[in-house]
Amino acid sequence: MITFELTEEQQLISDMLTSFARDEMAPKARDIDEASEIPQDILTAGWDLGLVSATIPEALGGSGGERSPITSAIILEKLGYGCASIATSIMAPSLFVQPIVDFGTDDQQSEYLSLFTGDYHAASMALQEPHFTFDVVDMKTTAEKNGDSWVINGVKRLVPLGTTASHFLVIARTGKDKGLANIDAFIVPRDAKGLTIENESGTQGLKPVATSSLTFDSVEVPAKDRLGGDAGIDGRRLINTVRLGGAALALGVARAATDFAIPYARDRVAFGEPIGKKQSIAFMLSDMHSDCEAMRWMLWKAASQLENGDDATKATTLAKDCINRLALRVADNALQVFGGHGYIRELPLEMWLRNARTLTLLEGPVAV
Amino acid sequence: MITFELTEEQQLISDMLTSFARDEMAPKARDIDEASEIPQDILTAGWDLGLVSATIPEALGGSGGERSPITSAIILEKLGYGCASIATSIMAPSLFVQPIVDFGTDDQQSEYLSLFTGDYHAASMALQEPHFTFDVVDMKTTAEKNGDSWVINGVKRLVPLGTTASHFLVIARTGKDKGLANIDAFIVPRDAKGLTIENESGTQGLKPVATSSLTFDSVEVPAKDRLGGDAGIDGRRLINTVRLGGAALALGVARAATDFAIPYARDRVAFGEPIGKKQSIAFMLSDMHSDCEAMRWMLWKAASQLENGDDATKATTLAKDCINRLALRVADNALQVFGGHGYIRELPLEMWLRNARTLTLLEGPVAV
Amino acid sequence: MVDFSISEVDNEILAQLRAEGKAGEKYTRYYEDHEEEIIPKKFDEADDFPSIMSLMKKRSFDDTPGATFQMLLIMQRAATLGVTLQTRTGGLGNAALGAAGTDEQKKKWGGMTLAMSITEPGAGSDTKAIQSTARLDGDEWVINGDKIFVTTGIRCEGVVVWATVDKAAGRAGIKSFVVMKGTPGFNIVRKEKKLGIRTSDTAAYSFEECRIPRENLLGGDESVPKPGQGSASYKGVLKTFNMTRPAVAAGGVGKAKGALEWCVDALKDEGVEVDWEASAHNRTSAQQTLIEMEADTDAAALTVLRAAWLADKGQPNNVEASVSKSKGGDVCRTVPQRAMNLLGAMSVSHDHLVEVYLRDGRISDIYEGTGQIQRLIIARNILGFSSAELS
Amino acid sequence: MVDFSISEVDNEILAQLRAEGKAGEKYTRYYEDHEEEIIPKKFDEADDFPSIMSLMKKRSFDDTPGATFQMLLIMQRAATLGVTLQTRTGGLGNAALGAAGTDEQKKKWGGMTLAMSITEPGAGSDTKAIQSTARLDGDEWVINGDKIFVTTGIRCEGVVVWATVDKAAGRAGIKSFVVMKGTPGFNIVRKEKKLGIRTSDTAAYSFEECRIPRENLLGGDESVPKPGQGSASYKGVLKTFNMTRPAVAAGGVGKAKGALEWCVDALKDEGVEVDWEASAHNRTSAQQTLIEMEADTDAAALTVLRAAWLADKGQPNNVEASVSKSKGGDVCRTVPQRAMNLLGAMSVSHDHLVEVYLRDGRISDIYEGTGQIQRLIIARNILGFSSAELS
Repeated sequence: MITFELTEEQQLISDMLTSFARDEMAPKARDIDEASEIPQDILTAGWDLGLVSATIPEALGGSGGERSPITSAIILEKLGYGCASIATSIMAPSLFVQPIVDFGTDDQQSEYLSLFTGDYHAASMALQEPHFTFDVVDMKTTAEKNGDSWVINGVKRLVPLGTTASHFLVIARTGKDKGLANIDAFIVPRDAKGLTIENESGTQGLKPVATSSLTFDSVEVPAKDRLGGDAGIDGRRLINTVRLGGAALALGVARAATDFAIPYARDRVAFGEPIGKKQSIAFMLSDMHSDCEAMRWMLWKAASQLENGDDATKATTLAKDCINRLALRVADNALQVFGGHGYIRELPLEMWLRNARTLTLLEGPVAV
Repeated sequence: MITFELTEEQQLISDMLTSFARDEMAPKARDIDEASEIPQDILTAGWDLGLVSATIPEALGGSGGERSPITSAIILEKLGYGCASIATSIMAPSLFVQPIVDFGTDDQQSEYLSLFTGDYHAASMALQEPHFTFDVVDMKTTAEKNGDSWVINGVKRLVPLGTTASHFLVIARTGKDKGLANIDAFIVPRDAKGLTIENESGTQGLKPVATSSLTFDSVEVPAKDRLGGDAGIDGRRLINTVRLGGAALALGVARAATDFAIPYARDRVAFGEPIGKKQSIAFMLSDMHSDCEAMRWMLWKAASQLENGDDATKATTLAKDCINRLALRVADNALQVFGGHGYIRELPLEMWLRNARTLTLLEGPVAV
Repeated sequence: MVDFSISEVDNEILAQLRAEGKAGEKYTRYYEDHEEEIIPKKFDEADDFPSIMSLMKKRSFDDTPGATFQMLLIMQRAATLGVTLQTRTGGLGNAALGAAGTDEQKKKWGGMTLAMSITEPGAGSDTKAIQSTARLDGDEWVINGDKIFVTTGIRCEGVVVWATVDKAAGRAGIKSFVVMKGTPGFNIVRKEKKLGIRTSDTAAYSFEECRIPRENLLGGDESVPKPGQGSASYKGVLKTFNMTRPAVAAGGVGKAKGALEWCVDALKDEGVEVDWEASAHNRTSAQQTLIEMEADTDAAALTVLRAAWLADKGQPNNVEASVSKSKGGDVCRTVPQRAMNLLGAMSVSHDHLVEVYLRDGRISDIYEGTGQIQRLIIARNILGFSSAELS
Repeated sequence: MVDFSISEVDNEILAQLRAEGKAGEKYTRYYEDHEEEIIPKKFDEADDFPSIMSLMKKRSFDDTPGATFQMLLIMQRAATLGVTLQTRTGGLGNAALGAAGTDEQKKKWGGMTLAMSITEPGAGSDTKAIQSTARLDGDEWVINGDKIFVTTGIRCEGVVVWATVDKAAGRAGIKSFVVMKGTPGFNIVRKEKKLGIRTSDTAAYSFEECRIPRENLLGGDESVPKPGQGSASYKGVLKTFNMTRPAVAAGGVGKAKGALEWCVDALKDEGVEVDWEASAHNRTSAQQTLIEMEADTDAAALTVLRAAWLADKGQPNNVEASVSKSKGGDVCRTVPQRAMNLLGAMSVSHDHLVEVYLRDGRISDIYEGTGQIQRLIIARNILGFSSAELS
């Protein structure tokens, strides 16, 4: 049945994170971006909300909450609203954790998940590759079976938290066939032999989130660390959770920009009256609001298919297409409302444009 | 050197046709569309301007004017401004005449061009084919050499003036290779053996211009009637003239819709003031005006490359892409300015939308 | 828990509605070309389909709620181009009667088809500029004025007319009156010829000293506010827009959906199909365009469902109704346009129905308030400006 | 006869400008990351390039006319991302001096770099809202007020400041004054940190009882209108916009061109290239997008050339200047965005310069009047409304 009803728990989380985003994250976002560094206290405060460990079984020290892509979408929108860079730093470990929750063998779960039930712990996923026409269905990084191990070769780029992650979930092709179904994931510690990790030069958006390039020169991974063991994983499901994660953050950025532009347009006087009384500005804001609504329902629709256990590939593609176009447009128009003031790095408008631009190109950097 | 300067002659033609479009064509356009029939007097008046015969050599009874795609672009924009359906009825013969002027052998010129130096005479081009994914580089209609003749097989659709044309220039593939360079054209009389001509059911736009389907069942064409004789034609150039012809008409339609919407927005009062004082309407009109400017220069740029004898394929593709998108948008927004009144078949707005929609999908129906 | 799946019984109902619409497509081109005719109340093919009402009884309490499901029905029906096989009683005026009429009035006119007549030559979206007047003369109201764009204005049995009883009062003075066909002074000026929606009869009226009983004031005498009482009644009328805007939006979204489906099917026949897993760089331009068209259409559909779902929950949906109408107004224009882009020149031929989507769909960004009006409403709400402050 | 071809000598000049710009790209990332530094007046690489001036002498009377050719130069330069290898004297204030200064003033300040200071915290595009004042006190003007967004405001030697001598007179009261760096009361408040154009130094100023000689009024005392004489001087200042708007538009178009070229080259390296003859249905989505980007960019470029060409012909170009600015403002945003769409996630990496196009380009839809202001100007002109009637 069609319903937009949140569960009571979702409503509670949503309210809590609305406050956290508004009171804790948003006021620091501008400085954090400028400094390209995230202070430990906000990281700790965010981590202590227990979002990453929420779905880790109680037996392993987690909260044992139900795995819900809808709940994740709500969480990530709110965090993205507060600050996409802080959100990424707190939640990028979900790129490692959620797939293990979803697909990990019992052994993999008990070996790795408890890392995330205490203090802040960084882990990440290595997915992006260096070429411009990269697409996840057509990866160059390969894993070949060699006796009891897998041997990984290839280069991964733009790995978030790559400088601090203890482990990476490395996405690679194990067969010759293209397509999401033929994707595999491997758990690789940062000190694996043959793995070279290099700091990267920086990115347009999500500036404070340091990224790394990972070069795999015949890195040997024991068979037990292939995610899902012999069964492997549902590649479509994995990629869809990653795609929707970034989309949820981008939506949050767009909504933040919209909510920031509205009072400005109401109060800022030019040509003798508030600029919001000019239809050109008013209609821009109206479309920004409508776009945010549309994006959220598209996100939820795809997430609800994941939630129902359906193949959400088509709905995810549609949601990503919608959000990639609209989130960027919204952020870009929000800047326009502020004119020259939006171009200066004092207000967060230009940061939101860079963050929206970056999030709408990445796969990830978080997972629903 | 870059210049937007018209020659004195072009300026004279432009002025003359501006008057003709405004005084003779535009006032009749709405009724003609509704009646799906073009009165003989306006056809005669238009034909007598001598536009089709302008470039036919004097020796053959024409005016012997220089062949100028720029001049044609100016003429067609003005005629499209007045009424695209009348314009098509007057100028569709250019689809037959101009290629013969451009590529015809002396014999072909003397045999066929004098048909067009007297009273109104219909001829046309058969280009479009029945499938949706049709593209001129990938035609199904073929012409195979058989002794001293060519044998044509295939189906052509949406042939303008197909009900009255005495001859058709039939576009067909003579080789296996795709691409514009491998296109050939054949002069076929309407009573050719094996050619079946059927009236079509009508079209969304250009309603008064009857179209026909032509079925070629091993139609034999003597070698002398292959356009350009043994040398054939420059297929790129031919198709570029046809593409720009339709684009010029579409631009005229867009400009007409814009010029009609401007005074309405200035005078029509709603909510206590002229609707043109609302930024949403004012900005729509502003963009319509800017789009018309942009379209004209793109059209002229491509036409000037044809004029200079250059390969204008890229410039034509760009001009067509620009005009296909913008002319439709302009016509659609002009209707929006009029709201419900634009939707009623009393004002010409809905007609312009249909004509713009149709012209931006056709190759042709005229040639620059 | 957030969900967008549809139950089996709902899918069954939607499938039948689609089949019915498709069955009506054999008559579509004829009525495109014969706009002067009014379609019969019933076509033979209607007997092949059980009434939707009987199917609706199978729905359970756990199904998609009522108003939300209504939107799906409208979208599904609009996605086909078929004429209505069996015309049901009722017009837009019936909705107004249901919302604002007294019990007695509902009983009296409920079974008739009532049109709704608001727009005037000088007042489109600007309803407070209404010039038509109603004055009380003894026990009769006397109506004067010109009206245009009256949907079902030809075949209706009566009409709900907006007129002002007190020009000085502005919106508060505007009342609705029920006028029966045949009342002296009620003239049908013409049937409009339109770009599309040609089986919908649109009329222009003029009222000249048209006298109707005092009881024909919708809502009864109570609906005339006492001095200083404000415009509760006018707001009541506006409130009905909260479902009509999503409903009209649903119609526009349906046309977009229909154009998209038509295009997908036609291209599939010629070997073009979206591979949902293909890399972006491995998609053709047509495949990518189909994805964008579907994303836009889906997004618009979801805003419609959202607005209706809020109504189902009894929550305010004024902004959401306008969001859905503005999004629906966008896709009803762009998606049929893009479908024709992908189908090329043959799509303009009357051999095919796809061109009708563009013409029919176009109205959805105009009536029930243009996209511009919707954006004004949204902007006023989010900016906290009154209609005087932002106009 | 209409023509858009470029002569050999012009192509040579453009090619050198491009080479120069490309040579400067080795420094670009450094100055992106070190916005606090002012680039040197000259880099070593500058010596590899003859002065453009010497090349310009080869141009003949038959070449593309001057202002039009200037637009090509700006576009070509903007299409690269390199820092300026050799800074030439002159700022926006020099243009104002050239347009409005007396001969004496031109001689005195012509060799210096003058910035232009118009915008105030409370007055962006709305120049008549200017609050800065100038009052005559004996033989001195005394300037007071705050100014922002002063381009080359750090490295300039002086500045042309707009201030009002008579608030009641509205626009007619606004005059330009030349103020030299170091004048007491002329304070540089800060250097702005910006999204892009980081080698362009943008300053905020405050003037506190800043005294300048009476002769520093641009145009001399004559420029102050007698009562009832109208605002000729203000119009004179506005008139200079007829070339600055196309010039700024050209900058935006250049960024779009540059982003497109970068994208085309990078994709070519990975095997993606437009086949200009391919059927629409045989093009990939990326190929089609490249075509649309180029069409949009070309169209915007042509509107810029049109506006400049009219100026070359001595014809009014007020509308055309705004058309070019609105089109340039569109493509400077959409084309770099779309280039990054085609290049995917790697395009955000600082390993590549392509992301700079988006940040640098973005300013072109803001300064010299936003796209919204341009549309207002166009609309007023085509509708025949005054700025009071349509605002």
